[in-house]
Amino acid sequence: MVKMKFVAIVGQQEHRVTVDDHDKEDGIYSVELDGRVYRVDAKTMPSQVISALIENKSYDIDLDDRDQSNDPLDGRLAVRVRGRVVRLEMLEHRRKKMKDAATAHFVHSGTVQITSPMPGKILRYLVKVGQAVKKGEGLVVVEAMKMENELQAPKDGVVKAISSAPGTAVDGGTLLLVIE
Amino acid sequence: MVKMKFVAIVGQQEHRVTVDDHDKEDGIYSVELDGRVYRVDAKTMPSQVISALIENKSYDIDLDDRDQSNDPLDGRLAVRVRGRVVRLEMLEHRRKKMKDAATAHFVHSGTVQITSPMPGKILRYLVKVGQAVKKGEGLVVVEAMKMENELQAPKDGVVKAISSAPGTAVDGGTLLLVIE
Amino acid sequence: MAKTARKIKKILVANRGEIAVRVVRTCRDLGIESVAIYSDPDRKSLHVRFATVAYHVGKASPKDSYLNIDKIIDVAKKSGADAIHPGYGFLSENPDFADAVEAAGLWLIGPKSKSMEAMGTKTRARQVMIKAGVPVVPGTEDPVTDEDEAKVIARSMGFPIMLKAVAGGGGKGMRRVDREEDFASAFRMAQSEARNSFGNDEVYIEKFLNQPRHIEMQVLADMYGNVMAFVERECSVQRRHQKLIEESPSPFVDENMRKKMATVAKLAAKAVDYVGAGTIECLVDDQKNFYFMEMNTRLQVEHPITEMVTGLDLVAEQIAIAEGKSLLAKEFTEDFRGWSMEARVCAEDPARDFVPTPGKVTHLRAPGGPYIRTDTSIYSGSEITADYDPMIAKVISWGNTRDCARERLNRALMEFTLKGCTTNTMFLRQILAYKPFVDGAYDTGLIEKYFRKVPTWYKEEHKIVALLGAAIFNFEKEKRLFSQIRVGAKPTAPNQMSRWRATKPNWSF
Amino acid sequence: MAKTARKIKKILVANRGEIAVRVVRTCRDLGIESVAIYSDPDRKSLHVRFATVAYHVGKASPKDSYLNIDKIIDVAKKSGADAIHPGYGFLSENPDFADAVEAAGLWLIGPKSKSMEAMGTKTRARQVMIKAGVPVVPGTEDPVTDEDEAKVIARSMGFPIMLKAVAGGGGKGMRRVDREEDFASAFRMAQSEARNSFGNDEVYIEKFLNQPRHIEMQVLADMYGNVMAFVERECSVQRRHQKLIEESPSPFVDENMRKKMATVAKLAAKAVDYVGAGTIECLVDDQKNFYFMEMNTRLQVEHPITEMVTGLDLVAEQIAIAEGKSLLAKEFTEDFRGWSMEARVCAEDPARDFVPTPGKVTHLRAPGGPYIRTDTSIYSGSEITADYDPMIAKVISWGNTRDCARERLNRALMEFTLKGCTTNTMFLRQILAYKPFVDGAYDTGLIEKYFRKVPTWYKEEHKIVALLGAAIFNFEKEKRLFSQIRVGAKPTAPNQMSRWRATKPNWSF
Repeated sequence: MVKMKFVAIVGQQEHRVTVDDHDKEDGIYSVELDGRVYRVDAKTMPSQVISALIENKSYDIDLDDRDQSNDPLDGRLAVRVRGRVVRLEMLEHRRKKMKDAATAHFVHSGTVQITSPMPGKILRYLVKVGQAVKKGEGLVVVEAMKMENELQAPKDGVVKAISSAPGTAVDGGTLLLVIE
Repeated sequence: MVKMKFVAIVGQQEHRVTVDDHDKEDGIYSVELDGRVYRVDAKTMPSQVISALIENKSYDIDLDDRDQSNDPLDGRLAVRVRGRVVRLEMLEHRRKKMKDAATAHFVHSGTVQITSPMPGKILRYLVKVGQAVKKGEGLVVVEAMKMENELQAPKDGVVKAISSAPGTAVDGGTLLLVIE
Repeated sequence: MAKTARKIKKILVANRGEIAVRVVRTCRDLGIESVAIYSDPDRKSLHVRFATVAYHVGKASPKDSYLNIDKIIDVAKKSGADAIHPGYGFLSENPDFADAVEAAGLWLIGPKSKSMEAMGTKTRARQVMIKAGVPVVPGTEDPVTDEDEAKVIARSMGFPIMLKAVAGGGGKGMRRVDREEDFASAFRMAQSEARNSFGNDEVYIEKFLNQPRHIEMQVLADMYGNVMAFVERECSVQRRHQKLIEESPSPFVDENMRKKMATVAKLAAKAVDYVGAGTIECLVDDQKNFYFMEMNTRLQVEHPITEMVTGLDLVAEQIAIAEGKSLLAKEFTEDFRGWSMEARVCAEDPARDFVPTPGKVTHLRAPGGPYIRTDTSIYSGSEITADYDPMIAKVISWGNTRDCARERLNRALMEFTLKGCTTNTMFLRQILAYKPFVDGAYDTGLIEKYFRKVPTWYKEEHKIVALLGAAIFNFEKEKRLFSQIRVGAKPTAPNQMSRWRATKPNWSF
Repeated sequence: MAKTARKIKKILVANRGEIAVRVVRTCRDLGIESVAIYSDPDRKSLHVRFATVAYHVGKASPKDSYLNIDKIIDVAKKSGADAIHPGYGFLSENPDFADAVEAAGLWLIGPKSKSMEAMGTKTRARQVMIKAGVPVVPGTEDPVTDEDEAKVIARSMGFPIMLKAVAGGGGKGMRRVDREEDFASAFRMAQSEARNSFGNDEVYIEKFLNQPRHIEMQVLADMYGNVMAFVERECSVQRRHQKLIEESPSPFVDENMRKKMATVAKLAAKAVDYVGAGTIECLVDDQKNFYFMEMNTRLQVEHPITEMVTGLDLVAEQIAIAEGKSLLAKEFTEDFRGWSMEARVCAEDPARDFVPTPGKVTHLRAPGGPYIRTDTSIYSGSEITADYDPMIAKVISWGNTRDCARERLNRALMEFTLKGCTTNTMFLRQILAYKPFVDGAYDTGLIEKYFRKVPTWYKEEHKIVALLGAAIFNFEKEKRLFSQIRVGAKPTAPNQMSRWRATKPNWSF
């Protein structure tokens, strides 16, 4: 029998979770969440789906870790339950401590990186390097699936860099420009 | 560019096949079958399916090698094309030579092994060790998916061995008895 | 339907497979909660995943799980279900179960136990029907137990005859015997199958009709004695008494015959005070005479074709009847639209004498498009176990005309793609394209007739394409092996095209 | 339909995605051979795999492939096709293409180029309709090109107004402007989208009606001047002028209004000598006044809901008309049955401002059961590319009543399971359960109204279950990592639950 502690963050809230597996039966877990213990019968399905019976209630839990970087301290998951997507971070408690320690020394600069939210094509930039922009101002237009999507400035600032020429195909997450 | 020669057997017929892959385009092949050359655009799909365009005709070719043993000289394939299953053996020509050489020294004994054609349960044996049986005589009843299936003697002979007791669960291919 | 006081809020579905999924779907559509039960191998089944709650009831063997009355009643109470839907098979026609459900203060979505009893054994049902004036197939009124005595009766009746399990249903424990010399072994097999399937080895003998068709009438009956009959279903495409393809209406039945059959079907249902959905199965000879064969006191596998031509949801109708609603005075023997066909997709290999082919489904692509419906409980990644029936999916089509429904079904079966085990889809398509079927001029001997000349499983074109595909497949495999040897014999990665699998060592002695 | 001399034997489908699959299916049902065309990223698409033959036509960009008239005509000739079905979008409303098809001696399954031209630009169509006595939405008769001049017109008309691409269709190049200060940017965006989508940046201005509904009439017209109108489709559930959920009939239309709309629809079709399947889109105000908006001279995306309530196959009807058959004198404005709804499943994430989510489909389970139809071109293993429209599937339901169709669609969308990219299925279900929609009391402002209060994307129950699932998921991941460290840091096998993927290095500067 193995027992592990996790710290989870959903939105602003932190939750403590302890997982125990059953010593005899495969796929049976005892999970303590915020002080309450749940017996969970969880079976792995294809494509990172868990079929769970929680106090006999039947749920398909669909786990998506595509947003994770290859950093073991990145515990981001998008979890779909009955159609609803819950975005959360789930880390083993020692990893969480390591991460908190690392973050404490990191001073946020005023730099914001604008990345493409989806694969597509850069249609045109609406700003130039050195230009001052206001929050909400259009920065760049990315086309994906025949729709034009205008990305807007998340804050006031100055355009520090532009990454690529219009017409370039980009992946989701590709840096498009930097505002400081 | 790679070029390979194969020998194929379908039923009683032998066929010569030569495969060339295209040096520039992925998934484009030039296949010579019994003297005729076909240009085949073959793309791999999930679960061992090939989507092929042969002279622009569109086929899904579904390849099943489950019957193969782990012997590299076993080239048995069940190939499904537009719903039809063609059972064949396809071996690289040097492997085929090796196999033929090996088989030439092998003298067929009069022993026939009766194996279960599917996973199921042995319901009962209809014969005993030492008993003489006639071709077509019932030997053993295997139950699978609620149906009773009687396996019959493929030839006249004597029951040499019985593998297991009634009630035993068996896999497809499990030896049930031997007739000599 | 008229309003009623009682309302069902939570239904336990005492079944598995596609019919359990089917019932759960209607529960969802109606806003009713569903309770699934499952045996060991069924934990990952779709009915468990689709239901609101799910409870384990025992091992693979039905008597430990899906036939375990005490356990099921216990789960129903524990889960707070107020009604039980039995599906088909398992406990659906078991009067003891019906009594147990009632005794537990729950509602069974089905008829009363006394109706089940009256129809439960074939010999008893025949007696009741004869009394009610319903024509029955000539045969013994009572079970026959002694082999020699039975043979004498069969001889006097004249071969071919049918041996049928008294407690039978669904084609099990049923054997056709054409010649006296086959009688003894057939008698024993029928008894054995009957014992294994129903716990009762009694069989009786019926005359085998000439070119018989199997045509059946769906009925619905409410608690107030109203019975409604539907346009018939033709189920003559059978192999070993298992239905393979069904259609509604029948190409053989005219309006006059339909009216007569509906009258008799209602008579039969009323004779046993029937409540709920039931089916009167008839044998029909080439002169359009029909004979009562049996009444199935539950939903049929092939009920969707009746739904397709009437626009109803028969499970919803069953629930409404159980809630005490009264039937509309509508005649679905006239008010139906178009034509519907169903094909039963089974995990079996027609080219190898229909050997069952359980396995893991590695890929499934269900058919789609206009007027195609698929009812199944399998999915990519699910397991088809040897523990239960080989039927894994029903593909249903609808069309304005019979030809249209037939072509659509054929197309849908072509689209039906399953990897991991062989299915009978191509065989079903061959039957759909077989001339007697295309012409609608067939009887229960159709499959046998089809096999009288050995079917060609493939044509030259298929062989050439198979050879080209296999050559490319092995070409890529050899290329991979070659590159592995050069870099140091790394094992082939799983899930690539190549699968040099280690098989179990052969048993030796 | 009457017999005719010409018979189509082979159809080239000049399209991709679900509509290409849809057309190929009907070809199969009718025994007609099909020719697929494909661009680079579409080689593995289902329409290529389903068609009889398939030809490569160019790169991903539509102008190199699906809009490449010369290439497509060339393939049609080479393949021996005798007719071309254009689907919707791409070349389906391009009169040059219609002329090119005719010049090549082939038949286009669609109207003549002059009908397309008359309806092709919105301003021209409005002029033709006004002349024919069809009511149109108040607005400019001609395109407006100068931004300042346009603003003056808009101001005099009074905000809100609509900017529409003259060459537009399918909601592209269309912007609603509520306030004068938003006019300039909206005008430029509309022009830009119009230029990119249609190669023509002309826009015109229409008055925005109060609480408008989008209701449209399907028509079929044969070569002999017979026009048939169908029961209407309600398409008011739109986001950014893209339809999301459609239903037939409309909960807003009564028999009297339906009759009037049918009369006007036939008038409109006759005014342009229409042949084939077409749709007259109308805006309807809260007083049940309706105004012609545009005519789509091809099959609509939402045509299946009309099929479901009439039992027809509209693609088969299109082919029959192209073969020269004459229409039956039947009125499908009266002879329809039940209710049908369609939901458009898109690869986009509603919780992140509907950002497109292309990706590889690792698992697909299509919904099933009674009265559910799925039209899609994706499958487990297929690729959803960023090159084309985000609509990846249409889920269609039917029921005897509106509520029944709605509940079934809701259930089917719950069953629709796709892994590999986020879809909008939950959002569609929320709309289906949103009171104004449930009541049928909605207009094109429905989605906006829904978003006025920020939707709750999940409840406490979902959060708890997500936490439990995520904890177990990571628990197993940690166990695997731990055991790997102990046995010597073997890489995790692919296709297990864990996926520590190496991402691309970030771009730096």
